[in-house]
Amino acid sequence: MSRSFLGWPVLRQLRGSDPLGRGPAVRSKATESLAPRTATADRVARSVCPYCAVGCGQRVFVKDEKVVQIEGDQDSPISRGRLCPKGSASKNLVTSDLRQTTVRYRRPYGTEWEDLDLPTAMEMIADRLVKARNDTWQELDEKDRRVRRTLGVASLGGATLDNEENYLIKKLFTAMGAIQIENQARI
Amino acid sequence: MSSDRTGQGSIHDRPGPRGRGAERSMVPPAEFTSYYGHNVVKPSPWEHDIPAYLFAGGVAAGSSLLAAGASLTGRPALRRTGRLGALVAFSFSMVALVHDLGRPMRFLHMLRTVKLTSPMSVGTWILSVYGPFAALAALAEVAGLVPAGATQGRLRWAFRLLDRFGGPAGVVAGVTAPSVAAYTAVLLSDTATPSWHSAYRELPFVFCGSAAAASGGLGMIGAPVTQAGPARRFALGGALVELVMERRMERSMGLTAEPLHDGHAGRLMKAAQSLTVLGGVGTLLAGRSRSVAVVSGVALMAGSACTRFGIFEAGQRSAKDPKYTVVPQRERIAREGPTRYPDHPVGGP
Amino acid sequence: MFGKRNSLYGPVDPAPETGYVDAPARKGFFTDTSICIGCKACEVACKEWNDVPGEGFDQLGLSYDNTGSLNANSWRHVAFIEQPRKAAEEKAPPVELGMPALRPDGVGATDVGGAGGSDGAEAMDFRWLMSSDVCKHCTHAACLDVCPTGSLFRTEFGTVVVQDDICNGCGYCVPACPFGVIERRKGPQGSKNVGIAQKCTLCYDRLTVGETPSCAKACPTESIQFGDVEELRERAQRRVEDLHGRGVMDARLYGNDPDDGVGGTGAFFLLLDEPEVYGFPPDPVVTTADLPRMFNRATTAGVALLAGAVAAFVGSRR
Amino acid sequence: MAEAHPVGFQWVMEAKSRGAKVIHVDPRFTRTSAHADTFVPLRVGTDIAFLGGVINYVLQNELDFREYVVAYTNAPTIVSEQFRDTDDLDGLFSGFDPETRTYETASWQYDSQENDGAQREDHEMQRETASALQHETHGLSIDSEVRRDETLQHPNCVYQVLKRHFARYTPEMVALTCGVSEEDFLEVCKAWTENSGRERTTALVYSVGWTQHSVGVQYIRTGAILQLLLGNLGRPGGGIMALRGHASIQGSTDIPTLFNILPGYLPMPNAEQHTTLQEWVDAVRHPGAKGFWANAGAYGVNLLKAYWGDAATSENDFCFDYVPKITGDHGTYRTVLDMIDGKVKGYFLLGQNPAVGSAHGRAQRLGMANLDWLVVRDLFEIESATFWKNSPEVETGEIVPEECRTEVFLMPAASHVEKEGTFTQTQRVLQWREKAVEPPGDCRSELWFFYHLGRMVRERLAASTEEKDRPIQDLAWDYPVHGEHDEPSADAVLREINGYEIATGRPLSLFTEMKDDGSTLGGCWIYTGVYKDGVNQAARRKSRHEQDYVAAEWGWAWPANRRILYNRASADPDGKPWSDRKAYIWWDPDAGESGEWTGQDVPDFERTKPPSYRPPEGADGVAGIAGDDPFIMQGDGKGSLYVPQGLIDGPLPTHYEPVESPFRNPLYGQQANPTRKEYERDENRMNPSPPEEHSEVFPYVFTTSRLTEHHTAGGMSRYVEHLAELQPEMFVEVSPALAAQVGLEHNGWCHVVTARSAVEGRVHITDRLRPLRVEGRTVHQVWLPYHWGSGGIVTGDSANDLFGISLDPNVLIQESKVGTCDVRPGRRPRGQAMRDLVADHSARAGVASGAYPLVVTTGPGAASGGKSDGDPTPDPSSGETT
Repeated sequence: MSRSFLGWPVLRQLRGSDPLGRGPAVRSKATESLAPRTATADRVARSVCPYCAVGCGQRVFVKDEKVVQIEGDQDSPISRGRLCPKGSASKNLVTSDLRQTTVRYRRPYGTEWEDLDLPTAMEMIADRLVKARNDTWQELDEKDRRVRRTLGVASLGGATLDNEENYLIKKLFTAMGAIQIENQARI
Repeated sequence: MSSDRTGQGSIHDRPGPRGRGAERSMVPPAEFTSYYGHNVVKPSPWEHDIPAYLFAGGVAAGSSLLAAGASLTGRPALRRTGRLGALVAFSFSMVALVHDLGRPMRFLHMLRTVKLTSPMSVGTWILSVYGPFAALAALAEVAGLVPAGATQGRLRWAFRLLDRFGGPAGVVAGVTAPSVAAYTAVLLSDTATPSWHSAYRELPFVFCGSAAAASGGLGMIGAPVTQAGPARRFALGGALVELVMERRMERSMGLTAEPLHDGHAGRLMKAAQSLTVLGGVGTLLAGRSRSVAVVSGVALMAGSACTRFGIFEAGQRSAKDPKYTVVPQRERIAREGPTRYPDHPVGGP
Repeated sequence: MFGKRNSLYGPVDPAPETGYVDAPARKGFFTDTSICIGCKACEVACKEWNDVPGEGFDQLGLSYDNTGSLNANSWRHVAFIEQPRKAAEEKAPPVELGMPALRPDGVGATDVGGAGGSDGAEAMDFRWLMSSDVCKHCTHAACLDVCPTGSLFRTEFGTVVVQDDICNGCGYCVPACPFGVIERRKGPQGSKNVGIAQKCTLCYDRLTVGETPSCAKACPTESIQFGDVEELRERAQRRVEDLHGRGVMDARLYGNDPDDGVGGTGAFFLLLDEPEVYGFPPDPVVTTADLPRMFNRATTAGVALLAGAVAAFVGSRR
Repeated sequence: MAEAHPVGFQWVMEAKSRGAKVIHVDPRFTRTSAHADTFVPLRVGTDIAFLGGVINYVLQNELDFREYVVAYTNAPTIVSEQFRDTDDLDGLFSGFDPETRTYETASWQYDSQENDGAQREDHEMQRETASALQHETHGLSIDSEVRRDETLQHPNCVYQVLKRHFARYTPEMVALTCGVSEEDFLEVCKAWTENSGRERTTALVYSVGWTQHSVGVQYIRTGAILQLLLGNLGRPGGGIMALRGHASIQGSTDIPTLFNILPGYLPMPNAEQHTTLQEWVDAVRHPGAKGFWANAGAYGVNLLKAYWGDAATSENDFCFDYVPKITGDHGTYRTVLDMIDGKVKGYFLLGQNPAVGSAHGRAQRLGMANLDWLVVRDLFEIESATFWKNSPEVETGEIVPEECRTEVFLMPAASHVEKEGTFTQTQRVLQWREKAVEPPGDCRSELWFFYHLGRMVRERLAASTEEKDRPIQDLAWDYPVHGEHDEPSADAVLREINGYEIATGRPLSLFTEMKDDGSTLGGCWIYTGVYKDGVNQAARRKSRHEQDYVAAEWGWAWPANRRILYNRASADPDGKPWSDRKAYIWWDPDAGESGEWTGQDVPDFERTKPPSYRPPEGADGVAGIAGDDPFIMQGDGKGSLYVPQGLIDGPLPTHYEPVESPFRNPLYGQQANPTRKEYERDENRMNPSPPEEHSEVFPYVFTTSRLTEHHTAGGMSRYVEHLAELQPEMFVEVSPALAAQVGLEHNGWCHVVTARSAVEGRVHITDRLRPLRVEGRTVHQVWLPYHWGSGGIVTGDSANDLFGISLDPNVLIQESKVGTCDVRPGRRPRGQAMRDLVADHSARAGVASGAYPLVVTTGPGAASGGKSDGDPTPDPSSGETT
């Protein structure tokens, strides 16, 4: 009831076309200023659903550097703007409180996670990768064939990643001689 | 085409043996379909606040009537009982109503509009009129209790004002009181809750009778037998109306009367009946004994409370069981075909 | 005002009836359950857009329905009905399924089946019905009419919407709804609008800029169709005729008739079985249609009470 | 399809509304079945019998699209007289060696080519290296000139071979094997054939329900044979399409993170045959064969140039020597078993959750518990990151946190809206995603992680003088970075993938522009063109309302933005559309200088090669492709009804029972795929199947699949409340009859037991699962979703724990769509009692003491070679280490 007395819906009921107070007379201030997040967004990124391989178009609405809505892209000839429950849950996926946003570290024989800063974690991983490769390097196999590789490092994943990422993964691992590089395509 | 399959009775409301007993012989065989036995309509989210309010509102309304009458006929004790009783009951009502809100802090939003289509809005405005007058009358009553010396201080003008307006205010409260008692029936009936809606013809009478019985009972408790004659007659008449109309109501409700007999609600309704009969009989004898009057008054009040709680509970139960929504509608379709304007269906939603 | 009986009953165009001048065409949903694939995209898209919290992480055992009902935290609800048809009923193994559609001799007899030749390995006629339910946005909306605060209101699109900033949670709309749609939010803790009545808004905010409601936009098969109610009603009529032409004689419309007990619904349905199979009331009538009579009865009762009081005193003058 | 790809299913519903009849063949009644006009339930693992029956129906009734078949397939080609079919050999083809359980394939070849070509490879090695993944795309190594009988009457022509081979697959046999009624089966046959041919086409869509079998590749082959016979390939509305399950699983196969291939399906060189660049290139291009693989040299050189840049020169074979060599099976399952054996030190998991998503979850978790270190990159704290504290093995005491040495790094990943890049969807369309927001906290893209990891590794090895570090020192790893976190440019990587002229930097427009002299580079030849004209074609988003139904200006499809592969086949041999209704690509004699191929798509043919073109004598490669050879990647330009090379388990599909089956193979003495890949280890016990005894210990058949509401191993759905609430608990679907037999209560609990593990779930009794009559017996099928694990908002047992590891020999994919099991009421036991339960079942089934069921069940191998074939993979760790 913070508005001026003249805005009191009872008076609006008496004055206007809505004496029963079921429509125009009872609209609130918030209702009058209603605007959808899609209209108030700062920008829209055109994206693709991250779940299955149908490749449905998504539009990602951003306001104040936060994702405020993800919905189907009407223009897509693949999906015609539609999304399944998973695609529809994309905003929930990317904005979930359960997302891991810091590095977690479990030391050998540890029983709990520990915190670790990202640069340190990267250094540690690089050290371990180089060491594992050195320790397990094979120049020749048991039949004296030249193989120049390591069987000490393996990798699994890629089907949820970008082509560019898969490209770098395979490129780096191949250069390092790691061959047990696999993904969901064989699972 | 939609009506012809009900009779085939190929499918049941819910799994399991529950609900297919011989006790249903009084109603048509309830062969009907539902979605996993889920309710179709939702029960109100109201808790005991609301039946308590229904009871207290009735007590307040009846008490204001008795107070007004007592005031006009010079029965000070009865007037005092009525006015104070009305204020206490009304105050309790308001607390219950506010407490029951999902957002109690927004209670005043009730005064945002006048919704003639909303019994609750209409009721709010009725209470808004009734309440201040009832309160004024009660304050005047309290002021009258204050020792004369104390009424001469800086608030002297207030006491004088109360003295002047207490009487008229009590009369206004009395005149508006019947709507306080009656609107609550519409409040319940104007829902899709089967056992409430189908009771709409008789429920106002039941509630008004109940209000009279309870407030009369309060008068018998609070006023000496010499002044309580109108209270006894009021109570007796109320009890009679309540009992008779309740019986009639059940007959007109069809299947949806069933929850009034079963379970918790059924026990409450039985208790209400017994207490009201007991209180009524007692009332006949209460002119001679204050203690009989008090016992009878308590019985009548308890009976009224049980009626309110019983009807409330029966409605809640009827909403939770799809049978009471689906079967009456199916019966109506079988009888009259699906509802089509301008024909207006008889019976529930 | 009650003299205009159309305000409470019968066919009207709700937005102009409510006092909107130059209202746009009434908007609504036509949900064609015959093409619903039960994916629940509508449920999720609705929750994402309207910021409806997740709740109820329990297996309900109701086919693939773990939502259970329309409620404060589910403004769309996809029903799943597993239905062995009559031809197969006698042969179907009599095991308790907790399903909505059981045989007449439904219960007990779990010892049959599995043994000997009658092992259920026979052909049968079976269907799995799916249907996305939503607020009906009734022409005569009881929830709106009984709302004491004006929180529930009719929009210019003819839809019925709760104003979160107004609702005080009186809860009256909940029992008023003949479809059991609207509900007061109880939780989960910390979510917004707890204590306030909640239901589908037909994405009122999106409508204001000409966008499609979230559920209809997501629906992969166009089972949920959004548009002008007039046009949708014609489309629905054509669709049901088309299905009849294809021999789907079970197809029928629900809520499309402006002469029905709620004046027709803004969101209506094509069903493949009786309404109550899906959890709908078979013949809903808006409760406020009886309101004038209720007030009349109450007035009579009130007058009687007053008269009774007078009589009680009058009779005492002795 | 409605279950796992609902938005794709809109097109089925669209077709249905236009009058299409939808038939759904599936073991279980799903949301797809709910909208099918006809639902045909069949026994899990019998699809080849079913499809073979359809093929037999086509051939017996001569319902094939004869003109198409004669002109475009190898039906007329005459097969060697030495070939013996499964009919003659009780389920084996000629050339079977029971010792190695592989074939010597000279007898499978086309007539007069029995001993030709370099590709008579060692099948044992091919099986180890999943070489079919290369061969399917690399085509046949055959001479251009083959003997053909276009009347299809020659007794040894492919058509007649096919006819004889499938003659056994009668409707009666289909009914007996699959549990499908003859009427239902014939309805499918009629619908399929009536909707194929000149005027109509039928599409075949499959998913992992077909691939995840010990005969998975042959499932697809059977479908392909049928589609070829009916003229449904290369034509609009036709095709055989994999509906893939992850956003870029197609991309991760094209630009693979797979052990046996390099980008563009170039094989990872193996130490035996690919010791030089030339050997490697020749192995791909098959000198003398027709088709576009003839340019493999350019594709390979461009990749090597993209990898090693200036260091790669023609003098040093473009650093071919830097590429590590494979020597056998290095697939994910082999690797996991090696982890259990302590041979693997470090493991990266990149958006993948094998603790739940891979077959034999227990082996996965035991493997991870025996590493030095594990890096998990994911959005959430998935089970594969927490196996050390809350896995089922912690419960049973097999993993004790205080004794588990694995060091775990859980690295938060950026989501799809927090980075830019391309996904390749299921129809080969690349779509570029714009970045919407910065990733939160420590979340980073894989691009960031690997670029910087590579940078740091290179820093560490920069001063090394060791030869083995040269490939890292010489690596072309200089990508521009931007932003606060030095994010590498995905755009720059895509340009490298596309390829460019090194001197000018001009992006290549088509792979034909790739040179084998080192003047161009390109990371993935089939993706060349995605940056055509210097424009990111994958980022194109011209509205569907502004273009035709092919929508060629939305994204970019490899190769060359071609939306239907082999679309030359949409026109008849003379280049005219088969029908107006199905016109797609045709020869326009008036276009260009002397005619061009034109139509609604990019022609999958040389644009100016007329239909009348006939290759000159001795021509090979692209020049060898005749004007009426639509299958331009195949060595003979024809669609292969019969495959003389490339498949380990036979030139034709044959019904084999699943590895675990309660039934004896009704068609042949050979029970299951004799060439399948097995790992005979104690932790990988397989349930016995006939003719072994005790199969009744696991009397029911189970299968698994997805629910609409969840995504694979649940890492992207169980942690999302709006999805988790929709299917909150693990459940097991059973028929009312099975429920009565076992004593299960709806929504109560049951557990499912195999020789590997036991999992529990809520009982879901439903008529959607129907017992079938097979071989005169009733078979009860059980269905489980596989989305749950110990993490997330909703938790439950993981169905994949039930499976053992048994692989298709061609591509090494696991059989995880069918197994046998026991079903028991109530919750499963906990702790050690759970292992005891499994041990007890194993003991009763006779597989507890290292006994492994027979593999070869017919012929001379049945006695000797079958039992305890051993794990033939050479032990990699025993190799010489420097």
